[in-house]
Amino acid sequence: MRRRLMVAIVTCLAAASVTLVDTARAQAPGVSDKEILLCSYQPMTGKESTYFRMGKGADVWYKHVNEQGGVHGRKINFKMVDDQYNPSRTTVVVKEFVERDNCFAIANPLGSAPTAAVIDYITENKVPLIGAGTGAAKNLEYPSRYVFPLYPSYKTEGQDLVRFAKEELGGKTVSLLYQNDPSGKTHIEGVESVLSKYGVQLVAKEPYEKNELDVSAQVIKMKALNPDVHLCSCAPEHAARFFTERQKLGWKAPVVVVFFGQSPKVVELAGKEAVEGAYFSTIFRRPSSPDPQMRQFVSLLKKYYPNEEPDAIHMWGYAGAQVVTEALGRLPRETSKITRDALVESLETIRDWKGGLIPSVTIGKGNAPEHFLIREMSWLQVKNGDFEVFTPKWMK
Amino acid sequence: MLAQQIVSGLATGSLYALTAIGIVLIFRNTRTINLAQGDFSMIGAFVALVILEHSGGSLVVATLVTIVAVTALAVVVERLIMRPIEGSDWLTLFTATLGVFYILHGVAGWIWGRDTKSFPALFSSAPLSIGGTLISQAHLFNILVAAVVGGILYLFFRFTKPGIAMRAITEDPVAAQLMGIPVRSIVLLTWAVGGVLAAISGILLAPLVYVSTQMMDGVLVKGYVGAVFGGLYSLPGAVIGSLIIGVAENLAGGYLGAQYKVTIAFVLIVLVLALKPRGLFGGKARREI
Amino acid sequence: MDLLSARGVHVHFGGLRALDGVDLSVPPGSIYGLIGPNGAGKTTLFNCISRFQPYSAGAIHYRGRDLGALGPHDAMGLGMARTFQNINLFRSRSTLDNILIGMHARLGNPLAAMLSLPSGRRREGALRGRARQMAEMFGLTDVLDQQVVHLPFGYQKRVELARALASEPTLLLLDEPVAGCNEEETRELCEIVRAINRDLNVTVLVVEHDMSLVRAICDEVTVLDFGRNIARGAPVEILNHPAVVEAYLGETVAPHA
Amino acid sequence: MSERGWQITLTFLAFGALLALPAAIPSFYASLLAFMFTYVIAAVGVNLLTGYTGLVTVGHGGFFAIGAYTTALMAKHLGTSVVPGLVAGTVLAGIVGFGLGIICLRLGGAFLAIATLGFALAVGAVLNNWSIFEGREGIQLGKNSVAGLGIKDVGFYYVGLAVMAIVMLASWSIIRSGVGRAFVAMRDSERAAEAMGINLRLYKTVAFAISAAMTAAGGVLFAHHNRYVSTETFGDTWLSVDFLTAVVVGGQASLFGSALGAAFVVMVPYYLGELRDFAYVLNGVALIAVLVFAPDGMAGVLARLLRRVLGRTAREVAPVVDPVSVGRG
Amino acid sequence: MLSLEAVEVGYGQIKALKGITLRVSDGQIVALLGANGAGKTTALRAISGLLRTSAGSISVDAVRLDRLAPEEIVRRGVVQVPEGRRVFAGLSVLENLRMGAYCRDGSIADDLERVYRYFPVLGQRRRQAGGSLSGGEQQMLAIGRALMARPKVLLLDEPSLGLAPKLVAEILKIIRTINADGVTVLLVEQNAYQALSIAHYSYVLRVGRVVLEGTAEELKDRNDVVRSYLGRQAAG
Repeated sequence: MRRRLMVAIVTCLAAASVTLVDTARAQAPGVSDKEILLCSYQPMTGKESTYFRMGKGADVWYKHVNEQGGVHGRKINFKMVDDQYNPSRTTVVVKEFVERDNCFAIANPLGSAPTAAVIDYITENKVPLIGAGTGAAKNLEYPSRYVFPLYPSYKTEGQDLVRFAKEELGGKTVSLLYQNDPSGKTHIEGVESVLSKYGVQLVAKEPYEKNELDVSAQVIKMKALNPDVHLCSCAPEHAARFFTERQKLGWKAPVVVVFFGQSPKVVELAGKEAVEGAYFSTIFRRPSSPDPQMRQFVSLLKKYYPNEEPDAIHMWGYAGAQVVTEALGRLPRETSKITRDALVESLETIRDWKGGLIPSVTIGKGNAPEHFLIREMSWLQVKNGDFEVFTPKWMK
Repeated sequence: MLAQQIVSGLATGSLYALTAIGIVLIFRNTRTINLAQGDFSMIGAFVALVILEHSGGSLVVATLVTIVAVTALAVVVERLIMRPIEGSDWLTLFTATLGVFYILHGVAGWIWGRDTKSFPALFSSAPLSIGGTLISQAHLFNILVAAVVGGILYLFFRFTKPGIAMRAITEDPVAAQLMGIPVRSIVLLTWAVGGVLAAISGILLAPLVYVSTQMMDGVLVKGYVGAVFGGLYSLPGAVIGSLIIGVAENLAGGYLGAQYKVTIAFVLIVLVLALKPRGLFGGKARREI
Repeated sequence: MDLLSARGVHVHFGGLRALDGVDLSVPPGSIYGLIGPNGAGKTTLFNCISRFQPYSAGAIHYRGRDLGALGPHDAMGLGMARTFQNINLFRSRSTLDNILIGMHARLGNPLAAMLSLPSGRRREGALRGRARQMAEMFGLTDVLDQQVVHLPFGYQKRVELARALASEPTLLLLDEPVAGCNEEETRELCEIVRAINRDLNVTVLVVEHDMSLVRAICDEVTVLDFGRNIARGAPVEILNHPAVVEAYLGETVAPHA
Repeated sequence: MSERGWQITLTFLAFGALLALPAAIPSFYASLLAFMFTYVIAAVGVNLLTGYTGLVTVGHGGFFAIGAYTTALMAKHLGTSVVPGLVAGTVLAGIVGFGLGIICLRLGGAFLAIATLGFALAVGAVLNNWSIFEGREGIQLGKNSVAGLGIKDVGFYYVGLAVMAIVMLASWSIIRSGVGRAFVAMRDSERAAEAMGINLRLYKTVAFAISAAMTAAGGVLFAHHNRYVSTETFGDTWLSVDFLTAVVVGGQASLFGSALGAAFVVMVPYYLGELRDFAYVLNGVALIAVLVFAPDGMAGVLARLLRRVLGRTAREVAPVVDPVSVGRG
Repeated sequence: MLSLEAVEVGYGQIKALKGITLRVSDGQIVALLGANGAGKTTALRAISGLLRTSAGSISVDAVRLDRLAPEEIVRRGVVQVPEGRRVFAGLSVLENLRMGAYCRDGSIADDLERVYRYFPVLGQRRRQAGGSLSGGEQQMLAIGRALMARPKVLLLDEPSLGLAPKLVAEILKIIRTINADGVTVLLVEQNAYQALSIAHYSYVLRVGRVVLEGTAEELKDRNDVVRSYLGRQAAG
């Protein structure tokens, strides 16, 4: 009796393990006639959960595509899993994506450290990693053809910030408040690389931690050094704290904020007056732009996530997703011909594509540095609490 | 700059103080390190925000409703979760409040989402100048409230019957029971007072640190360090400890470098405890906890 | 020479003089009593001897060795063992473990013990054998594996004594051993202490309030009051000593004393 | 068979099952289990200090980090892999643990908890700000190998299993020796322990050092499992809190409990993960439920079950507070 | 009158009281004697409501006390002075006394006067912290604190524990005075002879049962019996 039971149990286990392991099919993982599985790790909970907006933005576009009938009749199954912005969770989540769920590609995930944690593994397994929300140099300069970075390196942006401070605002001395993480450190790298080129002096660089309650100590110190221009490599909440403190101390130097701090949240949290006149770099148009792509984004977001206020971070996901579906549309229709490498090649065929939120997408051949989805940056200025387009002299 | 750094540090420290008081209060009478104290404030901030949005902006109404709601929450936590395990070792009690922490975090994220929300400022953003140093009105008000609450609690513990009873329970709960002090009711009252403090703290902090599920994460840890600085049993100690941390942070941030700012509190607490194992105001050894 | 001697020991707690130049000399082989009113400094002196309390002036010598610089954990290695006023056992452990912990000073190389090296295991076996003997001597064999916290009071007292004697001390320090005991329990304990003194050749220093015990077993007694010596002598003399009666016993000595 | 005999038999059975398991499950799950082993190892270390010696630590994430970064730096600069990392990481953490033990000598209860918390956060701050540790940007580790042979998920599973077995065996050996008795004696009564000749300074610092070294072994494996270390993981208190939770939920002063508790803190969030915020609620409810219904931890419940199955009366009851003797204390 | 009828109390599976019946008549001092582990302290804890009874009833003047919360029992005039004094060390003497009167409303000035009359030393030290008093003074404070509740029945758990003989005599004398002023006393004592010297009636417990009772005279006459019951270890 007992033996029979044991046999039964062992058989069940074996059967279960076979079904679990052996889901290999004829075609590429994650692709069937009906569906394509794309996976994404997102900080849905935890300390960085406001960045989950990126996942929501991507989700909006895929939902819209599915409603229109999908890509070649295949619905996009966009699977988002919470990694809490904790790299050790990301490793588990991504392993699951690749080995258990057989995801076709990792699309529109978020986070510098989470991506750094899994980028080796993803590329070793030859899985495309498309449009990750990270500006850390390690990820953007990754020597693999499977990596498609979303937006320009923070290093490039850092260089642009200095140029803007010098050529637009005539600053000779600048101060920098930065987030003590890869984003901030990459910005510093960029800023410092061009100081001599533009003849600008960096008089103070002060870090802040993400869980820091206020930045008064840093602001007091920087104000005392009286720089001509202040640069802020800050996330929206911390940018808002900076503006509040700056207003309190009556510090008048012009401020330039990086694009990941560009959000209506800054104005909402710090108040109109505090932010008035500040410059922000951006990789998209402002949400209130009359551009039809932007209007479509705003209305789709309202449709699928009615509680969300449109924001640049939504656009990271949304715009990246648009590029992904464009590349999927360029793949052969036969399921048997769809492979991960084919997707890479398909992405590399995109030239001067204007069908999405990004004004123009051109993806080169080669490794990550050739693969940026977004290359251009533009500028905004806050006027009456709203973001207005600002065109620097050198762009005119 | 020195004076400004100190004043700003005091302002930040005062944000920690109410949380530190709440922690000390509950710890003294129940041996519970309440990890959920910050989340009580967080829930309070959200409740206040909801009321403000629906009641046409009356701050007084919002404050009162929030105090009632958070106090009720604290009472529910005591009755449903802490009372069944009363008398357990402090580590078990501590872990239970961790469970409360998870639950409240989850519930808040579930109901209100994970976005940071703004909270209407109670005061104009124009700062006050005191002898050349600037302090925002909101911070000044926060310091005043912390001082008033501290004063009220001091009088409460010194002169009222329930207040002295709370101290008696801190000393010896069994003897207190034998004297006819309704220990359970007083413990419940302690949690309720903790809830009131958390609600006030939540409303005061909301315009400054904005409203989100993790708004109190930074405050909470510093609140503990402040409480332990002061010896974990002493209310004035908790306030002074919190202020010391605020100032030390700003001085470290201003003179050593901002990367030392968040660290200094932890280095200080390790050093202080190594030299004074019961904190700065801990006095003589008490019953082992 | 005295086994234990204290000369001019001072201890101050803030402004309070707990010990104000106390002398004590315990001859080897004796059962020595230390009595006095509450707050006279008996327990403080006791703690100075067992090294739980530092002293500011004076000297305490044990077998001619100055104890001043030693810590409480050194006492047992020198051959002093103590019990506590309110039973202080390792409550979550068994009787056997309590006695084994009492033999800690004989553990040998801790590394060998931790890693279960052969030498460590041999020694552990020997200790366990010895602990069982100790338990048998105190009638604890039946409760060897029971958690001590569940044992009745009388058993707990005996476990504490067995634990103290497990290290084979030459001096046993007893802090109010019969507090909370009734007549019969007191008498039983007197028997045990006498047997320990006689059969195991252990010198005993006992702090006690119960005059029946003091009279029954002590060879000699020192009386303290306000941190000073006020009398010394055989129990019978002491119990009639006017200063002692005045300071400590009062007119109405308990009927059986 | 005696109760102890049963325990030993069951332990062997459990390890036997773990040895055979990778043959029956996809390598992904082997990897997940190996991840869990790193937590088990850390929890065993924490339990030695908190469960047995009674010194509550909310700072062992710091030692975990020391292990992880030691091996990560060695891997990056010297090209080493798991085994040299284990040796160096445990030794270094042991030394730091000894030092922390000295600083924390006079502390107990909540004060010790906060001091150790401060230690963990200070370690996190150093990792975040000292450039060789590369802060939140993190350090990537190469493919894992043992004795020059590359190992993948299943291979790493066995490495984790072996280290876990060694750490548990070492812990078991310490606990049942005179040294382990001294640890427990300090927990039950410091004064009486001192009177028994136990050198509190020495034994507390040694307990800290051993416990730190064990936890660091978990950290070394953790780094190699993730093949990545970053302050994003090690910079805050959650690792420390997870380890402590594992010990409380699993059962203080129980090796088996450490394993169960670590499984709880790894697997519950893992399986609830897709519920997002609701996962937090359920996790909290589960945690409280264990504390309310199993005051002596999951291991205590299982031990009672085992006894019931064996039909024996409770011989070693959990340390219940006996009101009468409390009155005397 | 305080009475216990067939009261049983258990810790887990162990029964500490196996059905004890005893009566304390108004105005009397009743002693509860027995070896360690006989159940004396358990009985007091049950009366004060710290422990739940599993069978039997406890009542004072025909009002049931079992199932009442400890504070309700104090309110009904049954107050305990716990073993080991347990004064609130960090509270002043006056605050300690105020806590004794916690259950009562109204002025406590008269009661303070009364306590200071019994124990003048407490009056002198009313501002001092309870923990700074000597052992004997703490025992006085513990008794004084209980008196603040205006007890009808005072339960005393080993008031002589750890006190010098002179102080023991003094405390016993005060207990007798308090009793003479109209407070009924239930006294638990290790030291049978001292207890018998002031008690009107006594009960002897052994392993959770009443094995002997009688007036002090009756018990003293049966000295040998008492001794055998009080003496034998209650081995479990």
